[in-house]
Amino acid sequence: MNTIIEFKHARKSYGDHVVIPDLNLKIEKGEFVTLIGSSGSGKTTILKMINGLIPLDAGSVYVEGKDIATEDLISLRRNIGYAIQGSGLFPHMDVEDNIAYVPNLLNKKDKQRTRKAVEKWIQVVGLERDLLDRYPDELSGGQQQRVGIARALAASPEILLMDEPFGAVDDITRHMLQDEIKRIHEQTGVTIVFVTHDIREALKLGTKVIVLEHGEIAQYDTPEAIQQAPANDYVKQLISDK
Amino acid sequence: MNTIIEFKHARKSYGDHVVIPDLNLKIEKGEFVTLIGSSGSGKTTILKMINGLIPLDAGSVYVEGKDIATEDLISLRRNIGYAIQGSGLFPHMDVEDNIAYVPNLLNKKDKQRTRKAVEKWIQVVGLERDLLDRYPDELSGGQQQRVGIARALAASPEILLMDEPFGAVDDITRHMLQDEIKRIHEQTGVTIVFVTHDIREALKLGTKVIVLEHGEIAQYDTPEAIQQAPANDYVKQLISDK
Amino acid sequence: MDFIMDVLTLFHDRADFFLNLVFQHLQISLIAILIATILGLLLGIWISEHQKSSNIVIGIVNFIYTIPSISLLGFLIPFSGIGNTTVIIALVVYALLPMVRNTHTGITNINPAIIEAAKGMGSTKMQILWKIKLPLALPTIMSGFRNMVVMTIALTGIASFIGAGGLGVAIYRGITTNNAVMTFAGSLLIALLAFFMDFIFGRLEKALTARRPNAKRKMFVEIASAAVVILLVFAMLFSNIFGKTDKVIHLATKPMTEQMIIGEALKILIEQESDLTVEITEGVGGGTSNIQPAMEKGEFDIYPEYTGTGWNAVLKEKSIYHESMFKELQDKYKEAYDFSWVSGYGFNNTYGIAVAKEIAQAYNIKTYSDLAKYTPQLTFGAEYDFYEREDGYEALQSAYDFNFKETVDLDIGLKYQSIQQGDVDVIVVFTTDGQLNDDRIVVLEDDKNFFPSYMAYNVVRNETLTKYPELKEILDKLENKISDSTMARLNYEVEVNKKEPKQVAKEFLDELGLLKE
Amino acid sequence: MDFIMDVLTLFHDRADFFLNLVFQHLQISLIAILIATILGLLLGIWISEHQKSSNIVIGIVNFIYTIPSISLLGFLIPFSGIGNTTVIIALVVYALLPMVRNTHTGITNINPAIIEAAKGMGSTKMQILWKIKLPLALPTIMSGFRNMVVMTIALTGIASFIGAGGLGVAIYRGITTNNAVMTFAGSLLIALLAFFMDFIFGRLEKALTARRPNAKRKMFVEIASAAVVILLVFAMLFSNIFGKTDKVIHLATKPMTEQMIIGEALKILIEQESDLTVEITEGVGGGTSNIQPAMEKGEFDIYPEYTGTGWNAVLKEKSIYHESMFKELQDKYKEAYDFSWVSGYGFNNTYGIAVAKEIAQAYNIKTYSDLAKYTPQLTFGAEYDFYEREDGYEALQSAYDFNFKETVDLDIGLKYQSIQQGDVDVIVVFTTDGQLNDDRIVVLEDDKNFFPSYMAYNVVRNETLTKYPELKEILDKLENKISDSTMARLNYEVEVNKKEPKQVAKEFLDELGLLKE
Ligand SMILES: Nc1ncnc2c1ncn2[C@@H]1O[C@H](COP(=O)(O)OP(=O)(O)OP(=O)(O)O)[C@@H](O)[C@H]1O
Ligand SMILES: Nc1ncnc2c1ncn2[C@@H]1O[C@H](COP(=O)(O)OP(=O)(O)OP(=O)(O)O)[C@@H](O)[C@H]1O
Ligand SMILES: [Mg+2]
Ligand SMILES: [Mg+2]
Repeated sequence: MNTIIEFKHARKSYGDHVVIPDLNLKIEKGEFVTLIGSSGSGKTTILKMINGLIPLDAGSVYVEGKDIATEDLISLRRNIGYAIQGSGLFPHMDVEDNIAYVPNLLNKKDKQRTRKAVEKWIQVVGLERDLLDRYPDELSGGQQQRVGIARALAASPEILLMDEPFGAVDDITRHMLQDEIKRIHEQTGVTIVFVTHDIREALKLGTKVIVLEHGEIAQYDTPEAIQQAPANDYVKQLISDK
Repeated sequence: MNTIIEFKHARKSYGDHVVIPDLNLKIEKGEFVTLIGSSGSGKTTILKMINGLIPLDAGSVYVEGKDIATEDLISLRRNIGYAIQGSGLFPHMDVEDNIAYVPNLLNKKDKQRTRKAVEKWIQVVGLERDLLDRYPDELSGGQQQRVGIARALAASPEILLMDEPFGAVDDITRHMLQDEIKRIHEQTGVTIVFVTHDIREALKLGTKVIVLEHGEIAQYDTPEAIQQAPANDYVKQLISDK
Repeated sequence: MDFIMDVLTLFHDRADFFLNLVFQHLQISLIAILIATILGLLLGIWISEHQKSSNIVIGIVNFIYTIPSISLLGFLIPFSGIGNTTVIIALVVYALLPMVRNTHTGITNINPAIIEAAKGMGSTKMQILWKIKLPLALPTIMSGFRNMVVMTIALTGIASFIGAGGLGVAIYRGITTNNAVMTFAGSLLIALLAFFMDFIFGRLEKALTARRPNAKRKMFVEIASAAVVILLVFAMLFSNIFGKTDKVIHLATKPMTEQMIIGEALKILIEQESDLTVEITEGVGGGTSNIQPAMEKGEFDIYPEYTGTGWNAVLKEKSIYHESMFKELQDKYKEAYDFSWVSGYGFNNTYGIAVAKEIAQAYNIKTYSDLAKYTPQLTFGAEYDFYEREDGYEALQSAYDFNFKETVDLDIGLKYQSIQQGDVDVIVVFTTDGQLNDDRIVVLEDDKNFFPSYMAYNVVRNETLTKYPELKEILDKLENKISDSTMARLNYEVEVNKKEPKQVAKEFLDELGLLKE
Repeated sequence: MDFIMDVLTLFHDRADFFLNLVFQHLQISLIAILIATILGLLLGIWISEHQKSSNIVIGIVNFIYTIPSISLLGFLIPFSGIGNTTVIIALVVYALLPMVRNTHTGITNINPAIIEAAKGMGSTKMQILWKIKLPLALPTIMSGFRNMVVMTIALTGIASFIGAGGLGVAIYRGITTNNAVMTFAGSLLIALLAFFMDFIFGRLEKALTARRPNAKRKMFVEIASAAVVILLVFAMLFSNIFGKTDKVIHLATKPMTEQMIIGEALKILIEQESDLTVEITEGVGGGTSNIQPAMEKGEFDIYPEYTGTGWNAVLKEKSIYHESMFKELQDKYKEAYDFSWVSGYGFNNTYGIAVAKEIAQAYNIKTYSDLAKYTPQLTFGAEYDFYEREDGYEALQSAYDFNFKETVDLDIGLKYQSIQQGDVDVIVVFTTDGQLNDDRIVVLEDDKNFFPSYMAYNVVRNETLTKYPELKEILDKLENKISDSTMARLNYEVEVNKKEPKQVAKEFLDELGLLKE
């Protein structure tokens, strides 16, 4: 397998506050990497570094071998689906337009195809079709989050960044979504970086798991390896909770 | 014990879409009621009915025996802490001002006391004091959520409405927060209505658990009773997941 | 309440006049609004993307805004001449302030998280602008836009300063002639226009930003948009921008009934007899003093003028003009401006003395000298003004040895009524007053030529006469065809019978056998 | 570039004049801005809470905005008189449009989820307004506010129409006297003021909305706020609003150097000799035609006037005034207006004839009649205008039998230079021209009283004279104290030596021994 995402000595700080001191990381094409770590440890920051939303203070990030600092970010991002923490929906667009946002960026004309795709994705995330003409503020929290996921999936990307995508849904829906995303990963071979704060979810979904501690990688390994040989106390405590 | 919150034939719909068909519910003073149900089942709606943010289409809600439709909503709400789903922070105020919002409404002068209270609450939710002068958009998702909890607690209310308050924090922090909230409940005797989509959390924290299904109460009982005698398949499926 | 009635009556009586002004006003302001909107949006967007330039651009826009309109117009005229273009430029630059700043504020105050989300999806700058920023900034932009619309419609009143028409004509005319009703009527229409446009745009905004627009709302958007587009196209079509063909004669008239009639008659005649098109700038505010400079610049080719006015007001001669000096007048005009006085109409619009017919017949009075004999038995009436003028009553009295039994101050509006009721016997009139078209009144002959002469001619640029040699011949068709009493009769048709100047002109040409079907 | 230099020179030379105007301008506009801000905010907030009324209120505000300023001022004057109050009211109502709409838009477009959160916490309506809505609407409100500031500062130019001062005085004076430099200078200062105020408010906005303001920023907020407050207090203090004590004499002067000097002298004298306070409205645009109505209304108590002007321009007499008619003038003024002409200064500001001293001495010429004998050997110079006037060159020539060797057109600016260089021998002057204060030139005596008489007096309301009997005595102290040549000398001090009118007035009073220490 070849490396699709690579961090080399990446560093990010806000003022005096160093969020990511020195990150080195390789993600292989087709992996399903789950990223777990305590609140504020820098998970969202790492995701946003991949699609260039947060510029580095030092070091570089390579996507498909190219340094994103010198790449055309727009075409890069069109190949990266991004499910934002919370939901990040556009408040002035209805659900349909939100989901169709990326397809519309690429190809405006084929309305029929877009409409079909939208209907497919809304079903994948377990929502009724009659939500399509609602606006974000007319949805419940969990519904908003699922629309956000549908929006990310609708881009049919090669890399999928998902930031706590199932945080606001109930357990039953969550299991359904976990199965869906696993199926999508297996069928399409998309590379997924998936932030979660649920260790069971991380272990269940990930082909690899990253445990983050204060912006540094505590452990990066397969779920099995992590469960068998936790690298330090923090990881131990995490998996004990399972 | 006496009833502190009571719904009588409460009904809410948006257009044709009936969210809460006919809700009858009594909550006793000092209870810790957890409310669980699938995404979109009406949990947030029920919470907002209690503090009058969503007016009823029919029926009534009584808080401390008084019909809130005829009560002074402002003083009612000042006695009800409300941790909003997501976080609902004020974007133009820093963390300190957000937490001090309710204390400041009541008593502006005693700045010192307010400051002290703020420092107490921020510690309770496990955040560093140096976040106090950050603005919401400078926090991670989980940090925002915890500030929202601190804001609700800072009101020192008699009723506490919490809408998926721990949805965005990692498991370790979540355990810490669960213990904190349990402790507060025991020490102060505050009545808590706590929405969650995590059945383990619901069963662990609640003195009573409400299972909501499409806006109707599937079961309302103690955790033990629910585990021993689930009312229907949905409840069964829920607790099987535990 | 009387005042309101007066205003309503005025609207009713001068419906066409006001409609025309409203139309011009709309035309000018809509074009300015269109341009200002585009320009303002572009500038506002540009400075939102280039924050550093925002202070400079807003500074410049502020600066321009503070230029007094009179100075700005004066500054623009050398470049863009008198008329619509100049006014529109001025309106546009004033309109930039609210557009630019509100666009800038609207765009820069969007929640950055939303923009970040759009960026994260791979939107280009343009896509972010169109799909995210502009829709979210819409309320703030519309707020600036709607202020701008009201301001521009109000400010379009200045158009009349430089002969571009619009409702400012009514206001300005009202102010100069001390006619409060007219001023109020003009102001009221501007206010109504502003109110109406704001209402339309308000509804449009609501319909545009509505969630799940129902069929009715959708239809409204369509209708309203269509209406605006039609108005604009209309405005464009009628505007000079596209109308500037080569073979156009620009004709100006002063704000006087008879000038308007003559203007219409000339237009009909010229367009009928040649392939020239005549564009009338009707009732130019300030009359000669504003038409003359525009004639000099070649913006007008022809206008009807009175010899006495040319002599005193244009050539600034101090002496009193009599027709014996016509050659001198011609020569001085040729030398100073290269204009000609051609094809005199035959009437003289000056002061005159009129008496009740009964009296004229009873004493057989035909001339002022005849009148002199009977003055001790007669009452004389004139406006206050006439007694005050140096060349007014006293001079007249001594010239003809008048010695009236009594003299009375009469309001201009009541003069004719008084003589008809027999309150006075003799009144001072203007020789082409519409109300002289009355059997019961006789105008006497000024046999000593006491009053200066104001014969009506066409003043034409020689350049135009050379370029279109056919013109002179056409103008000559009306030479000496209008006597004082004919002119009075035509004025009467318009002022009292409330016919349209155009209609009156047509009927008159028909009467003369000059109208071809 | 020359033009820019001229403007700079003008600023330098008239620094005090412009500074005073800038100050008045700021005073008027700041008060209007303050009131408009409060009123606009209140209205905007009110209609945001009462959505139903918003269309009506905005409609009314639109309507008011469309009233032409000239009509609005005319409408207000009967209620609030001439001066600051009226101007401020007019400015305020025009300023409402941007304030009200932007406040409304800003408040109604806040994310409803945030407001819901605030409600859920138990905030009162007021608390939501102050803690949530206004801070979040601030950018949009500030955008309207800053537009309003620029607009108001620009519009304050109209203040000069009704004698309230401000930089409009310079613009208006420039336009009427065809002095482009002056007009430009006035416009430029308005633009700079607008620019400056917008800058200040921009910085203030930035500082106010800054997160974690550092010490420097905090200081800026404090300094800027302080500056604005000080300016306002200053403006208030100097404004008439509080300055209307009972014992104030309102003195007006026309825009002429000598009037300004006399005005200052009167102020010094009256305030020194009595416990009255004199408030000067300096250089009222339009002169007599605007001062007279204000005198009639009692807004001014006294102003320096010329007999001939009173006779022709105020009483509208047609005949030529000579001093023999003074009694008649007095009587007519008393009857028509109840004003008195008191304490003539002794100088006559009319046309005069001046010759080079050498020539006067060589031929012993003292009077116009003396001059007549030598005219065939002399060259005569005057402005173009003088040859054109009916009572100008030709009349003069025949009255005195002049027969000059040559007559020359001279620009007014070059007249004195020409005679000094010997290009001409005789020139026409105004008898109090500052430049007559020159040894090399002699003004001759108009021994046949050809030119009308324009003796300078004080015109005073009799009411004022009765109320303050001490006044007459004080005015008499200057009676006949200023000859033509003295006036010319004082004018010279101001116009050529660039002294301040006030300084010149003081020195002159001292010279007369009238100044107490
Ligand atoms: N303004 C609205 N218009 C129409 N439907 C609405 C509106 N607001 C909420 N709803 C619907 O009401 C239902 C209940 O919403 P509510 O927010 O109470 O759900 P919830 O139980 O809190 O869900 P979640 O766990 O996802 O937060 C949802 O199906 C939602 O789509
Ligand atoms: N604009 C900012 N200024 C200062 N600190 C910031 C800013 N944005 C983020 N941070 C800090 O950076 C750290 C990492 O944030 P990040 O959002 O990556 O955390 P996270 O791991 O995604 O946490 P969560 O699970 O709570 O979402 C946090 O401590 C946060 O407070
Ligand atoms: Mg995060
Ligand atoms: Mg919810």
